Amino acid sequence: MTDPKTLTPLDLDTPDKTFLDANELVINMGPQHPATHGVLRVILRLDGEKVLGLECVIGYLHRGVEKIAENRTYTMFNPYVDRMDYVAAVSNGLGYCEAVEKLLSVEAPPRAQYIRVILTELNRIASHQLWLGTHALDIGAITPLFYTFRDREEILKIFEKYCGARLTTHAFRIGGLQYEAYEGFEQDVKNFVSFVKPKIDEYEELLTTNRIWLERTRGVGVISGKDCIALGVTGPVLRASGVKWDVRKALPYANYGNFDFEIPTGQNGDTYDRYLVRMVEMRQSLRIIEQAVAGIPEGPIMAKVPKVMKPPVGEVYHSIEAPKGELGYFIVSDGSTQPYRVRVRPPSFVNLQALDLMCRGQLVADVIAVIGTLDIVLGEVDR
Amino acid sequence: MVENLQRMYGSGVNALTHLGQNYMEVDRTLIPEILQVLRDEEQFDYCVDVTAVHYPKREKQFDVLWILYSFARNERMRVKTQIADGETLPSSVPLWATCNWLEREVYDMFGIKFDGHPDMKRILLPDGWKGFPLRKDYGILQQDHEWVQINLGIESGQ
Amino acid sequence: MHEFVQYILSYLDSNQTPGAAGNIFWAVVYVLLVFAGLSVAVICMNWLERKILAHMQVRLGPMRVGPHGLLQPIADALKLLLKEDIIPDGADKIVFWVAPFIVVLAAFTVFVVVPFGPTHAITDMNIGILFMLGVSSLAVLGIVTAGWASNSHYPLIGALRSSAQMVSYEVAMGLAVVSAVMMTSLSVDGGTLSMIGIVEAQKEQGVWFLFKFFPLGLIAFGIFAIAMVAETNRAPFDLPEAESELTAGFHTEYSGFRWSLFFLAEYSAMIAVSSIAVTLWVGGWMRPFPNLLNGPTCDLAFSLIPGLTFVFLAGMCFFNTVRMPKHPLFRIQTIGLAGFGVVLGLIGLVMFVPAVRIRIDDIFWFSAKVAGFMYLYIWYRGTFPRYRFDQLMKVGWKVLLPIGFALLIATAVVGMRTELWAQVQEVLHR
Amino acid sequence: MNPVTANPPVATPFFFYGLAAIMLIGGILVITRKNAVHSAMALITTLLAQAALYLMLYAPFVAGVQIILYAGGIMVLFLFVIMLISIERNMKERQFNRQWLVGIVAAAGLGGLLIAVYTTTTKGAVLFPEGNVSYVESQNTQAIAGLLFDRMTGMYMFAFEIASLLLLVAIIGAVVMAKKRI
Repeated sequence: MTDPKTLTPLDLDTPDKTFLDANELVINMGPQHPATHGVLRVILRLDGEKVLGLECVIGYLHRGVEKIAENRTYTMFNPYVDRMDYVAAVSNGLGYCEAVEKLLSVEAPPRAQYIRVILTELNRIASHQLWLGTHALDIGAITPLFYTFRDREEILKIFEKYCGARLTTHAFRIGGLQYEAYEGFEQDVKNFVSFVKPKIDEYEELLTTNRIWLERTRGVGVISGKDCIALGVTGPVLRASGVKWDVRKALPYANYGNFDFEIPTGQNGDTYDRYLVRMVEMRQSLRIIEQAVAGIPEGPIMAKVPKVMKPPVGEVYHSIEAPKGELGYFIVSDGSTQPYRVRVRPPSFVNLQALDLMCRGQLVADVIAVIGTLDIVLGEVDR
Repeated sequence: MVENLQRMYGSGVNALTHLGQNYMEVDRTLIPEILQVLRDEEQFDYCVDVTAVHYPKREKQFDVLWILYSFARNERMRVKTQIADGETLPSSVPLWATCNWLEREVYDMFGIKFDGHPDMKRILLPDGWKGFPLRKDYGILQQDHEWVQINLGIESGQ
Repeated sequence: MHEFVQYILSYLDSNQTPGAAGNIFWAVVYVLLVFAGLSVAVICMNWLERKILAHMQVRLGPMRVGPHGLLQPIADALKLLLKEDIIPDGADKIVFWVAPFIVVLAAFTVFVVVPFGPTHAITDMNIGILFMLGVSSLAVLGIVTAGWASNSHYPLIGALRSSAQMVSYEVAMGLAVVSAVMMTSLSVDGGTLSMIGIVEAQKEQGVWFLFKFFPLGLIAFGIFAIAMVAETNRAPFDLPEAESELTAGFHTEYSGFRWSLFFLAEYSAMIAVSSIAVTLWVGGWMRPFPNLLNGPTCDLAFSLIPGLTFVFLAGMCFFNTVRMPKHPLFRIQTIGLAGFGVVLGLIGLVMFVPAVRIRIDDIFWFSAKVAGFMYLYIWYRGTFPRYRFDQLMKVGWKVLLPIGFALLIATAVVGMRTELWAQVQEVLHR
Repeated sequence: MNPVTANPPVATPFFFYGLAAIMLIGGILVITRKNAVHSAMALITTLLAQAALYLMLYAPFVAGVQIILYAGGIMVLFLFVIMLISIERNMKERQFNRQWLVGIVAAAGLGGLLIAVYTTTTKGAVLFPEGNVSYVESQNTQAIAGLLFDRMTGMYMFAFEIASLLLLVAIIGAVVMAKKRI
């Protein structure tokens, strides 16, 4: 395994020589490319079809979220975080709300915590479903995409019934929730759990033992646990490399300490293991949802928070386990109504850094598979 | 751990806790050694984030922070230092490979250079952009009009 | 004039293909018929593929243009014809212009020898199967030149992949074909490369070559079935046009009419290789069990199947007409679907007429078998992920090729077993 | 064996001269085009016309092999290689080398020699005398097989096998030379 520190940046500016002289070819993939999941641009240096190295060019979707935060109040900034990782908007909101709550030294009431957990875990499933569909599509299997989107629809329906939005939900408020769970919310969630369990089996039936799927994913984009830690890679990618670490277990937040679930890990750190880890994670999320729905307490849903929020001077770093990895918020307060500085630690951005290491020596087709398996959302990479 | 560090480095290290989160304020000159010790001896093997905060009214305008995590101790630690505008910091890429992009982003947003970084250039903004957006003196509507006009062929991006 | 009519009518009594009979008029008629039928088949395939794939993927597919999207292919064709035809600035104009025609020509020319029935082929060549393999291998020239002429990296890589892939799989394909051709040499007439001859050999030996020397025929068929998917660049071997990697492979820079030529060529090539498979292993135009169930009742029963199929399809149309939403907006669609059902029903009724029945029987069975293969193509596409290039090569060279060689030898040994045994006995006695 | 006349006449002078013209034009284009891909395309045209000529001689098997091997196989590899080298450099090079005069003289001499041999051996004034095809179309393939394999007439079997062995050696040699590390 290559030591990530010894990777030197590529000289991509010199004009490529002809094939017969050097066998090298610089190819530009993206920003408009069907398999880069948005506006990621990857410059590949190839030897035939073998990747010698690559460089990511990002920032096409940069909207200056951190700058915006400094010019909005704490409450006003809340909807903006949904626009970062837009396929897991609920997780973003949870992280932000909890970070500000920590700054304010308040805690959301238990009922709110439970509903938050249910929605966040539903969102994790939705995010993984979207990942599975697009990842399989990248590798050439077109059918799983439609299956996963069909089932993700049910989650989005629950979101829509709960807060009126499907994608950028703005579901949580600082201090708890604005909306009480609607009539039949628990039943809907229970129905969903029993609905989606056989569906996950269905995805696995299509892919897990499929010969071509195995050949395309086994031993592809291998990254060791050590490299993962050095590169700051978190989430399912880290776990697939054999490091049993999950923010939900390591530094529990939002009531996760009360639930019984397991952290799946892989051994080889290849694309197939990452696939398996995410599949198990979906099932574990269902387990958490089942427990949460069964134990959902009565009570208030909003803690006592001042209308005009002026957190005391200080700074706080709070992170949660988003579907992609560790999503952290570092917030500095100067005692005014607006945050002095909000730093988002985006899992996609940091994970994307591993692409170069994971792709060296692989083939062009594997680059696609590895981009897919990293599960990046460009909205979060570029912010 | 903190006593240990303080014994070694004296008054340059100041350990504090806020809202249950540990952080230490470190003198600029001690940064490379402290980070090295934290990684090698105190097992902070995972660099979560590198970022900066701008305080234009201070003499040393920038706070630069390293958020570290130790898998072995299950503990987070923030290391914080103050530097003036134009001052550089040693790059921590040799310590944590993840700092590569994170330091580039700090440079991109604040204009803080890191010595010894393998590829110190802008990451999110285009290469020719002027100004560092997350500095407090950079207005929210401000942009590099010249760049926009040359590269996008439009009068203004707004 | 009278002579000309006589010339035309004289063919009707013969039991040969127009090519063999040397009748140019009927040959031209057959050429036009085959190519028109092929175009219609490609259009139908377009609709069927979208519909079947859609239903496999829990969606409806085209529903807007015509009832159940029946007119969608026509709308597509119109769109493609009216689209702007872009030739990139840096492209090699002449080669860029010629490339799609090479592909289409190669894909269409092979149908000259495809036997839809004992007399329903344009001509019967002595080297029929060789001709088919040879001409279909010319298609790769068009693909390579298209990729090169586009003067762009993605098409170039697509073309390189394509040529390497097609050249490699042709080898395995050829070996499988040879083993089937060997089986024909056990007939009384001796071996033959002629497409009609191969089907007739199966008839004479009383077995589809699929089941001959079980499982040798089955293995040969398996090799061919894999190689033919690779030859036509279809999923899971669709690397030359892998959209997630190379956007659209060798035809990335093509648009409008020229792109539609590639599309046409791809589908007719699929039909062509399916025809080879049907001819070589599945008994060509013959109905199931022509030797076992051959009483007059059975003949009658089997010859009614084409008509019944169409009547069944018409029934499905009427069933769906009844199920159509009773809303004024759907009136035209309902009428259209009913009309389509009536047309299908009429075709079915015409097929019951004895004179038609006898002539259409073989064409029906051939088409039905080919349609089965086309369904497999769609099924593969819905099920499998895409192979990686090195894995594809590994399958071609390290799996199919050795099996093909072993198969060839095994078939030869089994086919010659009596002679071999006699030789052995002779040696032992000596 | 059926007499050849049973076959409908395909080998008309019209077709022959047409195909010959295509071949000649193709051949000239091959050597005059500066773009190697254009040359290759012209060469393919020539080869296909040649295959058609074989068909006219009632030798379908040879025609099929011509298409499958030369047009479909070898030319694809040619194109494959041409695409990988830079075309721009070739465009700048001088197309004809210095010995064109010698070349023309040699070609004219060789052509004259051929015609002379042809006219003298056929003992007539005609350049293209009528001839008979030894095998009918339907038996041509079998006849070739017979020449190669038959116990009585199979005189070319050894040569055939040697040729295939030679090709194998050539392939292995090419692989060894081209590949740095196997």
